[in-house]
Amino acid sequence: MKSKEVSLDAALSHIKDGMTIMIGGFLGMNAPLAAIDRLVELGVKDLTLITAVNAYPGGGFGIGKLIENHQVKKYIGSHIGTCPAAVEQYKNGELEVEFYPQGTIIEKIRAGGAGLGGILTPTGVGTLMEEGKQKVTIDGKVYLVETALRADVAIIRGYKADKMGNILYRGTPNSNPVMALAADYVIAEVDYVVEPGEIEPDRVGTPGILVDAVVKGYGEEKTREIFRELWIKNKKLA
Amino acid sequence: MKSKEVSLDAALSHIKDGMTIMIGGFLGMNAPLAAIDRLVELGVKDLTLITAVNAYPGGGFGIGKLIENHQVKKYIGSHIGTCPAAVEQYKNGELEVEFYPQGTIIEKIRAGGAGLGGILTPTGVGTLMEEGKQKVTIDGKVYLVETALRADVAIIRGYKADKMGNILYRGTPNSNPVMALAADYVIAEVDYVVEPGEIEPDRVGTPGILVDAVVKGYGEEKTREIFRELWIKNKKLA
Amino acid sequence: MDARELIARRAAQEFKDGYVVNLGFGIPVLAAAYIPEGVEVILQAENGILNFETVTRLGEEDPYVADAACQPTRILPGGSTFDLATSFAIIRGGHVDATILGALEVDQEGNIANWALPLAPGKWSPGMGGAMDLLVGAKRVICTLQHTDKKGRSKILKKCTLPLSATKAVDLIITELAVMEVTPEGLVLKEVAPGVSVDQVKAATEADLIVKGPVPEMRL
Amino acid sequence: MDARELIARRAAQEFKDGYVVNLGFGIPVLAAAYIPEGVEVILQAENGILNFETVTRLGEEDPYVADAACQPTRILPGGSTFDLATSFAIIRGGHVDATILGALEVDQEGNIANWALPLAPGKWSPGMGGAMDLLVGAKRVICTLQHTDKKGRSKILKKCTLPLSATKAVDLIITELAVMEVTPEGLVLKEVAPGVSVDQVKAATEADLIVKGPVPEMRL
Repeated sequence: MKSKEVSLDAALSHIKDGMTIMIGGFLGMNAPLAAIDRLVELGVKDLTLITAVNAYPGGGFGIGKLIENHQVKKYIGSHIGTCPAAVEQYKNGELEVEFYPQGTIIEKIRAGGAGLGGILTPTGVGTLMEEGKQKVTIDGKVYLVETALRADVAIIRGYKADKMGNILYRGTPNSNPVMALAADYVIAEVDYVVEPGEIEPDRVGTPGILVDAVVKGYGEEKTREIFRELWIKNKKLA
Repeated sequence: MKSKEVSLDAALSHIKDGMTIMIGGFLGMNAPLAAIDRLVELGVKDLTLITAVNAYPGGGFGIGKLIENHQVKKYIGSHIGTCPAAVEQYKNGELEVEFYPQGTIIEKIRAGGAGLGGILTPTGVGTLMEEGKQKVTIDGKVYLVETALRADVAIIRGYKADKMGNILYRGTPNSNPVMALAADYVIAEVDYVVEPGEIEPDRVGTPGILVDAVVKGYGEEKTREIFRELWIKNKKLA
Repeated sequence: MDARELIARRAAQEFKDGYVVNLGFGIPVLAAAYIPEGVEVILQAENGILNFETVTRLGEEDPYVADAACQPTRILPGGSTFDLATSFAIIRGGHVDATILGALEVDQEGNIANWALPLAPGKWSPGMGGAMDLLVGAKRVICTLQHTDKKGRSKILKKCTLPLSATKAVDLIITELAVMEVTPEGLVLKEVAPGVSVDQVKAATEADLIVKGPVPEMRL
Repeated sequence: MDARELIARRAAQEFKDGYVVNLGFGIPVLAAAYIPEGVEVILQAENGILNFETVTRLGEEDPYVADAACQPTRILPGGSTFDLATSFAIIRGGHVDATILGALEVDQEGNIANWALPLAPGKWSPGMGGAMDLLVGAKRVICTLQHTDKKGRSKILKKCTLPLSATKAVDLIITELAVMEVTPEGLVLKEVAPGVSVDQVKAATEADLIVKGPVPEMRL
């Protein structure tokens, strides 16, 4: 079988101006940092960006860079407050924002990947979230219809991948496994690429059939440095 | 923290006549065989039984024993054909059967455990599955509303558990991780009980907070013998 | 070659290299034995396993791993296991390239009935298992069945009579007599079995068959 | 003791042994420092982690593990990590015993506004994050906030004015002045802070407060 390992640029060439992309990670943790940094250099623009939450508090890290570089036209997620550039651009009309509760956004993405039309959630009933949405009543209880969400490209972050695209996650995998199902083209950034069979079948968090491209990210040592620096700068570690 | 390990009988004492129970496993594979066998001895009756599929082909194994012993009043799942007793009891009116496509039943259980009212699926549109169900149209496409399903008790099967109830699965975990979320009382049958910390956090398939009781099953050696015997008898191994 | 082998051999030609396929019980599983040389496919089974093979030799089995028929199964390098919700997310979500399924009846609109045999009034058996999700979710649905029932009645119909598993779901029908494709215009006869004439296929078929020019023979 | 510490200390008394709790940023996280002796709780964070603690010493961090604020985090024995869908299945599905959350406003019906500050017409910030699911899903919702805003206006209202996060969701409100319980009859004053009179609480509160007999002082 052909190896799915490709260069970062070859993988990112699938992302064109105006596309909808999902990026895994949670405030930068287990986010595909190398791919994001390269996307900033490549300058692809007018993106619709779907993430669970936004940048690391204060911005300047992970997906915050894409927004700061004005590459995002529309943001879909649960929060923008950690990214001052997102708040500013939303306020001045440059950035469109679509808010969903975090449990809703991840279910919308899951539905998109699982071939469901959507899900029925009690979250948001009686709030702004009702606007423009269908409702369904079951046994007297009202639920919002939250529809499926998909992307042209998803960039996820794993720890190891084999050449067939099987992903092993380490730590808090957050939105990555769910996004891997919900895009037409899936790029997995990992620290290690290994041969098929080197990841135990029980340890595969995302089956290789869902992944189109495997790319090497910054690697484990650099990742350790990046977070150490981030946390020291933000007075979380001393 | 108090250990969740209890005797099989102490755990099963939570199952009373007339209750709705979910049992993990797929045609007996990774099913809680010791708990099922003991339930047959205990004779608890008028159960509503929810499983993904039914007994190992031909019956006489796993949940087939509960049906053969006339302990099940109603069966909810995707298939009965592998269990001759189920087909016979359904035909003669003793057993009520509610069919759902397998992808639907597992989503109904997942919704029940995840606090969703249900999901919207394209599966079953234009078929008998539409009967008595609401429909929702999204972007011109019709979906069935499939509502959440929960149970009084779920019996799942893991490989290892720690005393806090964290479960590590081995092989094909099938419906077990989903059912662990969807019942008021969750019993986990495992081969090994270990101390908290002995299961790597990344390997936990069901977090301990979802599990109420950990019980030792037949153990690894006996499990190996049971399946060897089953497969030899059915001419799958020689 | 008996009818089942013929159908399985022809069905196997539909596999393309790299395909993720889910095979129903019976003839579809047989097809795996006839995968053309140079074509590698990845098997998916709905109980939650990818890239596996059945084992039959004592000692090769793992009492924690099985396929969707609960047969002893070996996971191949690059294989994986996952829970049932993930398995059907993969199936329903369009991540399976092709499924080969049996049927009780299939019709010229691509409707298919494959789970509900009448048991008593309003009661059906054996149940749909994972078939209805596969029919909705797999990118390509190939239906393998014998052309007629034991009484010689066509199972390839104008309109299915049994409860449907899915509507307009079938792409290709393979029987021991013919290969037929469901198209927007109707059911097109694509191939006939060796030694079988177009007229013989027509005679055995209740559905309206569209014949465009000469119909080639299956190459087996 | 400043207002924040007082609120956090009182909130910590709501923890019961074995509780699974999710703590919002700010005062709720502070409460973890004051968990009573003999009470063990399991922390859940919405990014997908159970049973953890924050670390602050260089070298103790793991660059693949963080809490919901992306702080360096250590998983404790018996802890686990899981994806976001599972995390919110746990939250929405009623598997979290209690959540402590901040609020911008809360009212006597238990309605709460905690994510939407006006940014521009029809635009709100910063976003709800996981709060709306916690409000719907946690078995017990405890709201901690300062009783009044910087201009001295009550945040404990008859009716919230900002966009709601959830309706009828709050069980208990803890401020630096009082503990109030949302009941079917209305908002009941349960405790007053040390040295604070019932009248002082009433004067600082826009909501209708139900007072039943003598109101005890918080024990901190």
